[in-house]
Amino acid sequence: MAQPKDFGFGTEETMLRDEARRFFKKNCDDSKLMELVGGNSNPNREPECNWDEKLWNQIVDLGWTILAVPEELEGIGSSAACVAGLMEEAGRAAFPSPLLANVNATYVLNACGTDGAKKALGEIVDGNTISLAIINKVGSWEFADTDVSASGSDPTTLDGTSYYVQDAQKVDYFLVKAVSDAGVGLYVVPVDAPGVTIVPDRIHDLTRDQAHVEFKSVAVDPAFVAAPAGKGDGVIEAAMPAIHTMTAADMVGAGEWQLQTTAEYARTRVQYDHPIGFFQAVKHPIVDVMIEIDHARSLVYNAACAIDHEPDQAALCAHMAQSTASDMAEFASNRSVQFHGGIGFTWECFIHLHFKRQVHNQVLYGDGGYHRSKLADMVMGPIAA
Amino acid sequence: MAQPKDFGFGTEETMLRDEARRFFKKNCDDSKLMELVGGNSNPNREPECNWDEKLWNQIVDLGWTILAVPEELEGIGSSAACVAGLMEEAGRAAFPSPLLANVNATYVLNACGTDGAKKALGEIVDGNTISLAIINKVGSWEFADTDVSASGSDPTTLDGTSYYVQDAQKVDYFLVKAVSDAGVGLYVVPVDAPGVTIVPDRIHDLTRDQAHVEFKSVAVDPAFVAAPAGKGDGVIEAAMPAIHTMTAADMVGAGEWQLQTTAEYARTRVQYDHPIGFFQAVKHPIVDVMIEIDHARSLVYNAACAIDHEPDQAALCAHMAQSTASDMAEFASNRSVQFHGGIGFTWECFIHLHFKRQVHNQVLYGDGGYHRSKLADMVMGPIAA
Amino acid sequence: MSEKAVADTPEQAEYRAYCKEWLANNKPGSYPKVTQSATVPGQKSQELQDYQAAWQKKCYEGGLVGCDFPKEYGGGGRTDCQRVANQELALALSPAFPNDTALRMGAFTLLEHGSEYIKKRFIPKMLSCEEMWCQGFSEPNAGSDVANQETFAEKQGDNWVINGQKVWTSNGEWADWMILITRTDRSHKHKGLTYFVNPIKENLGKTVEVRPLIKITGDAGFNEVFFKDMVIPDKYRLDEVGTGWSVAMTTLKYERDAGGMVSPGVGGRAIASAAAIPLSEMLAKSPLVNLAKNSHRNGKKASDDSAIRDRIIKCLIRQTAFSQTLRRGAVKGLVDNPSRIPLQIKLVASENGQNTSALGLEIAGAASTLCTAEKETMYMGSTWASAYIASFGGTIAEGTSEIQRNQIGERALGLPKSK
Amino acid sequence: MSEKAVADTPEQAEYRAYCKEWLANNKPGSYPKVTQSATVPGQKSQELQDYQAAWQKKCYEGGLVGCDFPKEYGGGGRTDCQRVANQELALALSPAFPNDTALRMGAFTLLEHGSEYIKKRFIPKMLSCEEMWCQGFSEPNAGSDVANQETFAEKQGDNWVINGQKVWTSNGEWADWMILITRTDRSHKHKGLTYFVNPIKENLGKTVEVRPLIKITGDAGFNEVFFKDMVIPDKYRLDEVGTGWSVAMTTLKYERDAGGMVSPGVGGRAIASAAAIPLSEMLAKSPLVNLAKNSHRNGKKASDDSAIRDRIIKCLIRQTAFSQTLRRGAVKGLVDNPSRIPLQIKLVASENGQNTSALGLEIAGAASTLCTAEKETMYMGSTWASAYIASFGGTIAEGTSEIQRNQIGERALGLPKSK
Repeated sequence: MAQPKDFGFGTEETMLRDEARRFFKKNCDDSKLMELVGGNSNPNREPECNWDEKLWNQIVDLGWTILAVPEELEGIGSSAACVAGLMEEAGRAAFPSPLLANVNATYVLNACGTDGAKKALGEIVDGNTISLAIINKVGSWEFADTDVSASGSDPTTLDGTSYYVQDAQKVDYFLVKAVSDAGVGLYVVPVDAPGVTIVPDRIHDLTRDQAHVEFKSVAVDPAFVAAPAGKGDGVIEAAMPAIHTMTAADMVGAGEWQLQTTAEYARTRVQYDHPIGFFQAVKHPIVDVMIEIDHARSLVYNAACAIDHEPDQAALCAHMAQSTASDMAEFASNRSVQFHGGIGFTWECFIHLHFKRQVHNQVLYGDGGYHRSKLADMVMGPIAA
Repeated sequence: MAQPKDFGFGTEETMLRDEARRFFKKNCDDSKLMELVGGNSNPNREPECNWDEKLWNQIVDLGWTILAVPEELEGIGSSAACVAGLMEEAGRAAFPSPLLANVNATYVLNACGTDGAKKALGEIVDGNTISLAIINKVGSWEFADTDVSASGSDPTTLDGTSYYVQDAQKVDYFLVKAVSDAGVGLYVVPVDAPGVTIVPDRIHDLTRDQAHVEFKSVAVDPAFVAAPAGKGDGVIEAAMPAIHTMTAADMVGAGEWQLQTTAEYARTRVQYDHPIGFFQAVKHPIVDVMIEIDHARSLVYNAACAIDHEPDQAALCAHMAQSTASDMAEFASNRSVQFHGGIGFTWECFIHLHFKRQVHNQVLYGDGGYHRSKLADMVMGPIAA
Repeated sequence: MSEKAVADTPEQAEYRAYCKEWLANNKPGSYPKVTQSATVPGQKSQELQDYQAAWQKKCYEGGLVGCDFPKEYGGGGRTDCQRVANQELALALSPAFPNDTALRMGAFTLLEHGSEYIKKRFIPKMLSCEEMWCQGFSEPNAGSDVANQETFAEKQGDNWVINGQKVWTSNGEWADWMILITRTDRSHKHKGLTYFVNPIKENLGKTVEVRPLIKITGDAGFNEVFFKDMVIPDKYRLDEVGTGWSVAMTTLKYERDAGGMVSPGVGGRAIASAAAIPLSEMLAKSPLVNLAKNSHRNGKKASDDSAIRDRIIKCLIRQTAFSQTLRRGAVKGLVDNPSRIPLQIKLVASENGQNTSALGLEIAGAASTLCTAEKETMYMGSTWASAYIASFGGTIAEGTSEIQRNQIGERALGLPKSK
Repeated sequence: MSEKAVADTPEQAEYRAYCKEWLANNKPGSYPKVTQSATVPGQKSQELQDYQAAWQKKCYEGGLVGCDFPKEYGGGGRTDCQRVANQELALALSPAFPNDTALRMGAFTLLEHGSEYIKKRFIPKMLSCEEMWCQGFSEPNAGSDVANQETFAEKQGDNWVINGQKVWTSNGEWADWMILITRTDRSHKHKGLTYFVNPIKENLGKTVEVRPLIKITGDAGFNEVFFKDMVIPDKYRLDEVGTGWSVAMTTLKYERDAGGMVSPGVGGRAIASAAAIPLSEMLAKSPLVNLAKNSHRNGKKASDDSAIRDRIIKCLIRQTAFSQTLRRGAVKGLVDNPSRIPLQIKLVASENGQNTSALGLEIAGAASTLCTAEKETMYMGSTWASAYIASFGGTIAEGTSEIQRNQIGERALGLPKSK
């Protein structure tokens, strides 16, 4: 096997993951999280951006934002398996931060191999963060799909809108996908560059912020062209396995939190003179949730390991991971609310925070069925016309 | 509403259905059935044709084989709702007979409107039975699909093989789909006509027989052309709603038997000091089976009523009925075996008779997914190229 | 082979004609412009409440509400005519009646278990909507397990002193009265319960507090109700002390069976429109189909993806099957066990709703992260994700899906009790 | 970041080299031509049984079977080396060992609970396959509920007299001995059980009768075993009278955890082939994909129908997930709870098998009515429908899926017992 049996998840990966778990538990447990993001229940509230910037600075100091940056660029150069471990813990804590957004952008920049991309990675090493602005209005990041156009050169000018930009109000840069006659390019733009307007979205997930970002004659710093026109779509495709895998890791962590929280409730909530976990209508679906999480988790590490050691299998493995994680997220969320009963249907019961984060994750970068259709093309060949 | 609220299932339909239920219960209960068809468990046994011909003659005398034949041809001219009621009871009893095969052929003949078809319906009125020979080797009955070719005229000669012919060893005639340059025609052929060879299939279902039928230069009686070349495919299409509905009715009846038998076992089989129906892992899936049966049953009568009263909705309604019935059959069978445990996995426990009949029904004339893809075309339009 | 099986009795036929005429001559006023409370999200406005209450009163005075109740308790003294009125109200697209708790189960419970005083005093104003009602059954530790009541009523002379808390109380913010189950004896679970009618509004801010409870969606939709040394007279008791459980069973029976006086807002539109449109057209116009035609996935329209088509059709079949099962439930020859279909209505309807919105959420794709949507991709006025989040109200309230399956298994199939 | 987590100890490394060499130098003879009994369908032939038994004996003599057992009981006295032998046997595509009951749980049970006499007398011949074993646990009224034993053993002097019936006894037709649980006291369910080793072959036709039981597929695959006044000496007892339940728990633990000596026929091929072929190729060659490419539906190939593709991929993902979960189970840093993965193996494997064959049955379409199929559309040598029918063996035997879920919930998640 080209892959190490242990997914490359050895002692150091375990240590970092355990440290992250302790950190989130100590600094952002369930009640702290509720305090941080759950204050305003009004469904018509304006978009919010609730996070703990002090805590974030600690995370930056711990080096967790530069794990995926190569060593030669003064990053840590961790394996994808190691990064997945951290993302799992962030998902478990439903932690509000640009951690996932930034690591996804890092993988795209790593795939660029240009000086512009290296400069952007240098910004990450300096403690800044970047989020991808690569999705169009109908939700696609593939092919030449984008609603931002690029024109001219030195400087290239961007016009249009990027949608579904994650944690847009928390980051320092956007990595923008824009198309011109010469093809798709990727451009690094400071969030406060002239002509950039961040329009926050009203979203369900209370643990993130999302925006569409408008570009009006935004001049790109020539030193910040991460992928020249014609190269951008290939770069994104190359980085997608990592993006799918890390998004799936977030879901796996959140799913495990949902499982353990629901199991704890089932062990303690008494109805009909039994803890409700006595009843198989509760017990067995919880077991089924556990199995789905285990499936998804195994596939996440398999995909991470493929990224690290067997790159020609990485896309296949990553589609498997996110497909399973997305369906698992739906199932785990559904049962967590249902088994918390009337209490679970109230705002004050904190399970809706993970639930809504999972809904967000489920549909980002493709749901279960999307990934299965990609896999079908890979495994069975395209559909005959 | 074009349809009567009660599906046209009034007093007389109820009476016939109740009579059929009593008849099957009295004459072919579970142990009688096991005796009749379960004698040889050898999985390598030669194809068998086990049925009670004396009992069949009683059924012919009761007029149940001519329910769907129009009154003007000396049939009974019952509504499709009435016929569905009878098919449900035959399915409940898993009754070995050409009842379903013959009624399906009757609906095709009714749709022909030719003298040849009327002559064949006359044979049914005289106590004979007909089975459809319209399916090709890959399982299709649609369009011009058939592996039998027709040539010449007066007489037309048939060559080739028909597959998946139901109860071929029990009937007197085949209604054969054959194609020539002039298109698809339907021809009535006596089972013992020169050049006809019935090759019985080894099948799982112990309550039926099935064969592929070979035709070698079989000369068709010119008076027995049920649909001339060019008309046969349209006639089959017109009759398919009835065929789907009656096949679904058989599954609904068998499913209800599986439900009641499994519920009875769950009420009486004691493990861990409780009847196993106490445990929600058994109770709740049984409830889910019941709901699926109720769905399928309602859709069967809705389809039958559409055939009788709202023909432009009949195809839609029939696809819904068989799609639901087919999936229900899988589910009801699956749970019936599982909940009978080790006992249910033995040959001597008679639940496998209905189980295997359901497997047969599930894949005849389209499984759940097939019908849904037809429905999608109807409801959402064809897929854009 | 006709509609005989569901044909009207002469009384019903005459009454149906009367209802049709009355509804042709009497219309609700124009729908209020402000329907949402300005201060509590998700709570309806006073304007809408007043509008609905006025319409219920008018219909009551016209003889369309409570027509099967005895005349001495404010009813119309008819036999099996309420469903005729309900059908005609639905066909006329009547607005909803607000006094839901009273109409669905409260009035029936009082009729079966109330003293002469109670029946005369309360039923007429339930029907006319002069007094609004809510239900005080659920408690923090009595959700599925209704008998596990902790709210305590202590006898003091001719009065009862009530302490405790109710929760998930719909209409608590509007109610004058509450049907209330309390514990009066801690030594018997089921035999230690007693049932009252309880004047909550007149004691608000004194011995009763009603607090809106925020749902998972952020909307207010029900309440917590607290009693502190609340004193009510013994004449507000139903049946005997210690028989509260059997009274509660009556309430739950009517709640489950959707009683005899469903608010016309519920399901009415579906009945009315199903009559007019062929099934194929109705399905083609369904929100899921619409969504798929306006959503993209994997480089094409979602409606051109066979796997999505398969799942949409599965959903539409289930919805159709459900309505056909309701239709079959009224056909004697096609119902072996009379409780089998009524028992499954709530379970199937709520799970269909949840599965439908879960599918829509997935088809809508990245847009499901958003709280807002464009009109052509909406579902009943909100996003699919919002509908999905809200759908757990259906699978939890009034007996969770798990409890429903227990009851169906026990009552329709005779399986042993799981508790 | 390497294979460290699963690296061999020095002893294992040396032993692995030995196994490799031994297996290179020692081959089973040529596979018998006649593998099926001529008289009992589904039962293996004497030729195959002899072939397998000879191979197990050879491997035992070569030191590859029972290497972790103490030398005084016929073992090799090694530490944690059996899994090394198992891996190498699998990689060498070794034929199955026939003495499954003895290797998976019998020998371990005797080691933990047997007297010195029992351990010395029986374990060596278990390992060498000189004596075949079967398991006498299941009875008509003790399926899932193993403690509900009715077979009764009555003490008479130094002997026990046994009466009763066992059922679903695999290998009953080959076995010399049976591990047997009996009731010795009717007044205590769990404390009234006693455990024996039982010489069934020498008493066949006298006090013991073994009857083949026909499976739902028509194959014989297990047996009924009847005892009539069978007399066995007290020295065949394990542990004390009345402690049979705890002995049985040991047996069940090893049965569930697939023990230490899995027959190399089980799963071996999968391990061996997974090593050689990239995942994408392995999936592309899977039987479901093959079936779809050779099946027709609705005017096209099944493999060109997106809804079918979606379902096939779902199945293949689950199969991959399962094998990746087994892989993860050996990685310390990725396992929070050591029992969580082992407990789910049987459940997931058997349900995956069932769901896969159910899907294949549907894709095969009308051909699924048939007991025979052409080669390119077969599944593991039979039709998909046959595989589906047979799959219930997996979801029922050795603890139904329902029992598995109970145990997982209780042991991996600490949920309360359901019984």
